[in-house]
Amino acid sequence: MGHPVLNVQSVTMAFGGLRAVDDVSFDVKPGEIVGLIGPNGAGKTTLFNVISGYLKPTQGRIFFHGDDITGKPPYDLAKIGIGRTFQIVKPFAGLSVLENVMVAVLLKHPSKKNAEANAHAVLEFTGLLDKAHMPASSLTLPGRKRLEIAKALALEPSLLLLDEVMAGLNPTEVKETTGLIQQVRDRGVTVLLIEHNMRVIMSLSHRVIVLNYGEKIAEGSPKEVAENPLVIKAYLGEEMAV
Amino acid sequence: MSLLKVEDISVYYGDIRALWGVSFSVEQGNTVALIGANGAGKTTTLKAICGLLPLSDGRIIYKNQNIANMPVHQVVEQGITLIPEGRQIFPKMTVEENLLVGSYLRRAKAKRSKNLARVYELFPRLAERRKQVAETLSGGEQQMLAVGRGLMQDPDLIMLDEPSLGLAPVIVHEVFSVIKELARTGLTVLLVEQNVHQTLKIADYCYVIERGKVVKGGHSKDLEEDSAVREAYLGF
Amino acid sequence: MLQLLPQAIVDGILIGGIYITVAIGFSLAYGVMHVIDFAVGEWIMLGAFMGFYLNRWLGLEPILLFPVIFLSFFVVGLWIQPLIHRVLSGRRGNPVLMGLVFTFGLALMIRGIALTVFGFYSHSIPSSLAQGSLFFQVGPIFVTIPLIRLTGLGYAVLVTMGLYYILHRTDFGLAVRALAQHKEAAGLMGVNARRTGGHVYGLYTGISATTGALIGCIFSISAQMGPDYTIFAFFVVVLAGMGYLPGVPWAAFLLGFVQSFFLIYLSPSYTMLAVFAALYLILLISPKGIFGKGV
Amino acid sequence: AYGDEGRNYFKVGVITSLSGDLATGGNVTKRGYDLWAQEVNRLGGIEIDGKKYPVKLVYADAQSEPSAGASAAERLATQEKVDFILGPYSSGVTLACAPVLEKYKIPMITGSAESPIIWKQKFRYTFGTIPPVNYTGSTPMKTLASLTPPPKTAIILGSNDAFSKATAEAFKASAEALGIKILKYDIVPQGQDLTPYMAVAKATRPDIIAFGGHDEELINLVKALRQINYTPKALLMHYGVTEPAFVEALGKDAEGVFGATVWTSTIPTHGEVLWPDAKSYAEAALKAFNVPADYTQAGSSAAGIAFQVALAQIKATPPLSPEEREALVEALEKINIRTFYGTVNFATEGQYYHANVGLTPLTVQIQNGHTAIVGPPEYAESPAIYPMKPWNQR
Amino acid sequence: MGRKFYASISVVVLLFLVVPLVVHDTFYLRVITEAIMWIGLAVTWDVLAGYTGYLNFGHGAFFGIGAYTTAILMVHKGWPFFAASIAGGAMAGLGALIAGIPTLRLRGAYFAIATWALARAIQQLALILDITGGPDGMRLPPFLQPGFFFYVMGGTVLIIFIVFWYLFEVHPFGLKVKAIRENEDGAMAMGLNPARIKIKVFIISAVPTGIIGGIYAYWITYIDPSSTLGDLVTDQAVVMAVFGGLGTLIGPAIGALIISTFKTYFWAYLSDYQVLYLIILGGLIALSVVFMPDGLWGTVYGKIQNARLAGSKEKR
Ligand SMILES: Nc1ncnc2c1ncn2[C@@H]1O[C@H](COP(=O)(O)OP(=O)(O)OP(=O)(O)O)[C@@H](O)[C@H]1O
Ligand SMILES: Nc1ncnc2c1ncn2[C@@H]1O[C@H](COP(=O)(O)OP(=O)(O)OP(=O)(O)O)[C@@H](O)[C@H]1O
Ligand SMILES: [Mg+2]
Ligand SMILES: [Mg+2]
Repeated sequence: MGHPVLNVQSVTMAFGGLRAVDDVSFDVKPGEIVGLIGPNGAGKTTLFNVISGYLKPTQGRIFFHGDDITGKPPYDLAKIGIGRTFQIVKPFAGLSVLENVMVAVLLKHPSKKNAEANAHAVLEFTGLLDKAHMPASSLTLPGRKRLEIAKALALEPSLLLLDEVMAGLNPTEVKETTGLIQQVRDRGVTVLLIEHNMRVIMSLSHRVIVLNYGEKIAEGSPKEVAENPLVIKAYLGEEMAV
Repeated sequence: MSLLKVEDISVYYGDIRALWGVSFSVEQGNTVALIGANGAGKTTTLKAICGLLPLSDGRIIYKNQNIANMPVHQVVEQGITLIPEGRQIFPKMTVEENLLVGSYLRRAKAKRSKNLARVYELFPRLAERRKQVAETLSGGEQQMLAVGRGLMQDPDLIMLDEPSLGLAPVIVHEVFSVIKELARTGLTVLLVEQNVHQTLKIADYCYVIERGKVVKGGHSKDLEEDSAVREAYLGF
Repeated sequence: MLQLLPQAIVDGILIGGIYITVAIGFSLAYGVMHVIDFAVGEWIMLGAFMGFYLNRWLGLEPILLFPVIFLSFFVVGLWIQPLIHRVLSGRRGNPVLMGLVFTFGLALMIRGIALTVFGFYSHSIPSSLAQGSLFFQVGPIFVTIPLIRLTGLGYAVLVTMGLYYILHRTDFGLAVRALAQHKEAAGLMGVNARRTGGHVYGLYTGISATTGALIGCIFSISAQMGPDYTIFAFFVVVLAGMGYLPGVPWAAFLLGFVQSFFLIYLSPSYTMLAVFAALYLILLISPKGIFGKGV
Repeated sequence: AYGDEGRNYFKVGVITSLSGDLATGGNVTKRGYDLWAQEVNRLGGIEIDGKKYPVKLVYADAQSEPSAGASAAERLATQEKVDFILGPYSSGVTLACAPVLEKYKIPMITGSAESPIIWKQKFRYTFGTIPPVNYTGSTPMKTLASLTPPPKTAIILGSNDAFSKATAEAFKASAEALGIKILKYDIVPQGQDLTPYMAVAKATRPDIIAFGGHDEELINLVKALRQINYTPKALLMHYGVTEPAFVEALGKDAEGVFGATVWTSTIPTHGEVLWPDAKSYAEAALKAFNVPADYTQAGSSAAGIAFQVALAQIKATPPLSPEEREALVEALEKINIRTFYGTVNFATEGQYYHANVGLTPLTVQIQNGHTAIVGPPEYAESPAIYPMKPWNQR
Repeated sequence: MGRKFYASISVVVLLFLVVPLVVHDTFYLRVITEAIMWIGLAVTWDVLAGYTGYLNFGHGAFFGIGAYTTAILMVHKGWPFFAASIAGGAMAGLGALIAGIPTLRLRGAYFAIATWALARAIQQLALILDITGGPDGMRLPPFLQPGFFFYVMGGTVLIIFIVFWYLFEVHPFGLKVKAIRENEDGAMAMGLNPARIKIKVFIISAVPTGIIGGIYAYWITYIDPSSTLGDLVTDQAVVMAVFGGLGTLIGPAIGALIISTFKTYFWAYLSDYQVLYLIILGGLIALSVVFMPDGLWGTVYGKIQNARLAGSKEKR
């Protein structure tokens, strides 16, 4: 079709005087996994909030499969195929894990019976099936992160925005989740991923975008980015440089 | 002699059992790490030590005294400090006020200005931002603030729950060097981390928790070599 | 009509002065403990009756009784708070609602007991301050300032400044603010949530009770007066932003102005309607109070 | 025939608001009904054809709520099967009870509901010993107009409840009729702080300030005027000033306030049944409850007397059959007796249908801590103190 | 669960149909009707509070709007009762729509107090307007058939209950509503429009309340601002729902039944101890919140569940 899945054009998001995202532009092509990195407070989550409709950008436009989606509310974006997770997880605490996922499944499968079957499948895929009937509030933080992924996947999105879903996982668990994301991509889902774990970023992403103080300071293959002196200075630190 | 000895503690969340008789000990002056899969019970263990969660069973011996089920404000008065998961700073207070709350303890009040100077020396970034409202700090700065606030309590034992969570690599590095620095000044450190590689590098001793039980313990170097540990926690 | 303006403004401020003390303790308690206390009016009522009886027995000027009233109700607050603490720290349910319902029950009980003990009739606390006023006139412009209301305003200023001092200049205040912002972290800092909460609640009941005695000098009092003041306390605190103390005086004055302007310039029939409509509209424009700083 | 056969006493239902917003007044009516029952029973009961039948009161609380009032009426009518009913305190509750009693054809006399709207409904089984405010409200204005120098201007206010609003309307109508200029007339929300209003109104220097409201509102208004230091020539309120709480709460500041009432303990009445005059009633009441009696309590006791007399006239013995209750209504309509409370005589047509129009409305004034009748002239105990003494010269 | 549900519904319907045949006493019939009315009010309050977490402290306004609409249409326009009471429900629904769009943006205590202010404003309006009779209130043509009102009130509440049950416990709609209660932002990411769903629930809660108000007006024959638009209706509904247990349909119903019965009997037979009532009711409420934070039903149900769990564990 030629349209990128996501096209961000000169997006600026200002809070009062603070430009949390400052004139950022980039594309995400179908089937890509794109990493988004940058120091704490660089504006990554804010950018996600803009793309997924939680914030209305101060300036700039956003296109999804070629359609202008700037300023559309999150629930409409979810319907057309943008799924996201939250860095500060937002489970439906009083509902069971299964019910949490069912809420998402209902979007595409409005009948209750279908929804339940589908939700089971999603839980199995994400490895949460044994916790299906536990209340979401009893999950630990990483468990909740996994639930975030499950819910976002249950929407059957074409674009998945993942905000630090690996934070708090130990290396082995990180490996599992990395595999999971690869499988998701193999199902044809495009992924935009925020992560501080460079191992993950290096191994998963086709392309990496780096933000610093709201501005895009670098973009390129993982290797290029990791060698970029600006990125090393702002983000990786000398010790981490490859 | 051990500064802290955790003996066979059990904790329930309502009807769900989270700890099944956890035991380990921390020697004076050591840096001890707890590692384990998510949901293993590390946070629960730290909270139980602090008195944030009630024990259903077991003893916690600190400085030869059983502090099990002591209310939290008394536990910290004994010199135990927890830097909680997720930082938990006071969002509407300034950096300095956050630090001052740290010295609310009777044991720390007298040393308030001395400790404050020490924290600012350790974290010059905080000194720069002493009048800034805490919620506007970046994640890394908030983590420094949380550690600084803990130090203001003038602790003998400092427990850190995933201090590197969600931080940029450059900051993660900084956090670990701070922990090393703390240990060097003679503080006893109990560290919970998922960043197992770096943790094993700075810890003297390490315990592995699985499903609410300590399944292994040993010198960090030995564990790093242990093939089961490597597979389960280091991703090799 | 313009010559009435100074009077309207002065009246707005004076009415507001009363609302400040009606609401400020309540706002503090909400900010720290997150309890919407339905009994706020009942504390005011009890304080009013304590003032009434003490004045009758001792013949002292009511203002002089404030320390005794404050201390007595501080102790009462210390006493009640553990129950509220228990309700609010319940694991399940909706704590806001639970606190609200608990204090609602408490309010009914207090009112029932008060009706039994004090009876149904209205009373008034005599005060020499309620006998006079300052009067200024320049040409057609005139202003009357009742002394007792001026005293009320003065008391409000005193309480506001006192609370500010306590919260921002003392360690106790530091602990209170920490507790308000993050309960668990405050505990880790060595703040005893129960005891500190008790002191806060005591401050609140103490301030409310003394306000009751003041109100008894200005208006009539009865065992059934509580809910009227509960309403205004809610009002002010919501306008101010719940738990946001610096907003309380301004919200109180705003409320005072709406009343005095409607009474003086527009139709008095619509005063209450205007007050409620104002609250409603302001919440719509700024959902967290006029300063947007409520919690 | 009907109800517990062989009952040799009268079962009297009492509906009143013992709780809720109107509990204060509700308890006053209860005292009035109780005192009547005590007195009747002390004398052996109601005498019918030479035989005495005691009365037994059965209470039902309307909780100041119309729905509870209707339930109460239903219970008294169907479960308790009372012979007749002594009615509620407020007009709202009365309006909800009355239809139920119409259905069961049980006569009710209320001793205190004084809002005009009840009588406009023309309930056949509902009577009231106290005249509506629009009947009594004009007298004090007439009294004031007759004083020298005659007041020329007035500010009239009413609180926005049924009774107070009707009072203010009555004040307004009579002031207009008497040519007193009304500077301001407003109906204000209940409980409104009127100090700002008065601080401004004082600039127009009204001769009369007249206010319809309930007791705490009246006290508040006097305190407000005291605080802004404005003394009108006459301060007029309605029944509220006759309540002991008014004088007790205000002390010297209550002096000189005018009010209206239909009964005081000093009114020269002559009773044919039970108490011979107001004074003896007041003494009995004080002895029984240790609270001075007011017009509401007196009116409530008088309601009992009205029943008592009507029953004696139709010679009906308990339990009352439906026919007897019908006869009772007819007898009540014709009744015209003198009591300690004044003459009881229910209107049978017009806007006062079944309200007592036998009384003479009185103008009263607080003088030396007591309620003194100052008008109309034939009842006056002492001259009106006029204009009112300034607050700070007391 | 399906069969059990239909069975229990049938039992309730049967019971309901025979009540007037057994209870001849019109007072009891009235008491039962009133209890049913409170069940309706507590349950309609709870669908918003329990299922969306929004504490509506102006619930009584919907009741009052329904009552006044019914009264005005019947008295001034000569409408028949059924049409008028349904119009009352519609007006309440309209009120919910207008009030809900802005207020449902508010959270927690702010919403509670904003709705309460709104209800007060409506009460003030009724006190000032001419068409409502101001403080004098309105009288409706008396139709004093306790049996009729029992069936109308009972039927209405039963329908409400069944519809609510279906909507909130069976249909996926209930799950969506709960998701919004738990986390609005999270729900948006799941494709749910919180504003729209909350408005729907608000209207669903308001319409039946308005109809109940209309029935009340015709039944009691007299309404005025303090009895139908005061805080009492809301206060009682809240207390009943909380006492019974929030977030369920059965809890509030049980709470309403117990408190309403207690109240009636207390008043009917112990009215000499009137002030005691406040003390007892207040104490009951306060203690129940302290010792049964999940409400009566929540606590009992929780105990049963625990016992069952323990039982099944032992078997294993
Ligand atoms: N709603 C808001 N109002 C004001 N400032 C905000 C708001 N949201 C974010 N910010 C500020 O914008 C900046 C960017 O924040 P953002 O959360 O996007 O960072 P991030 O790159 O996701 O950082 P991290 O890696 O720590 O999650 C920060 O300085 C933050 O304080
Ligand atoms: N509030 C809670 N209610 C119920 N169960 C809980 C609660 N918090 C934790 N648990 C359970 O207790 C167990 C231990 O949790 P804990 O938070 O101690 O794990 P952890 O080792 O710190 O894991 P992580 O690496 O995810 O932080 C988990 O199975 C979790 O599901
Ligand atoms: Mg982020
Ligand atoms: Mg943890």
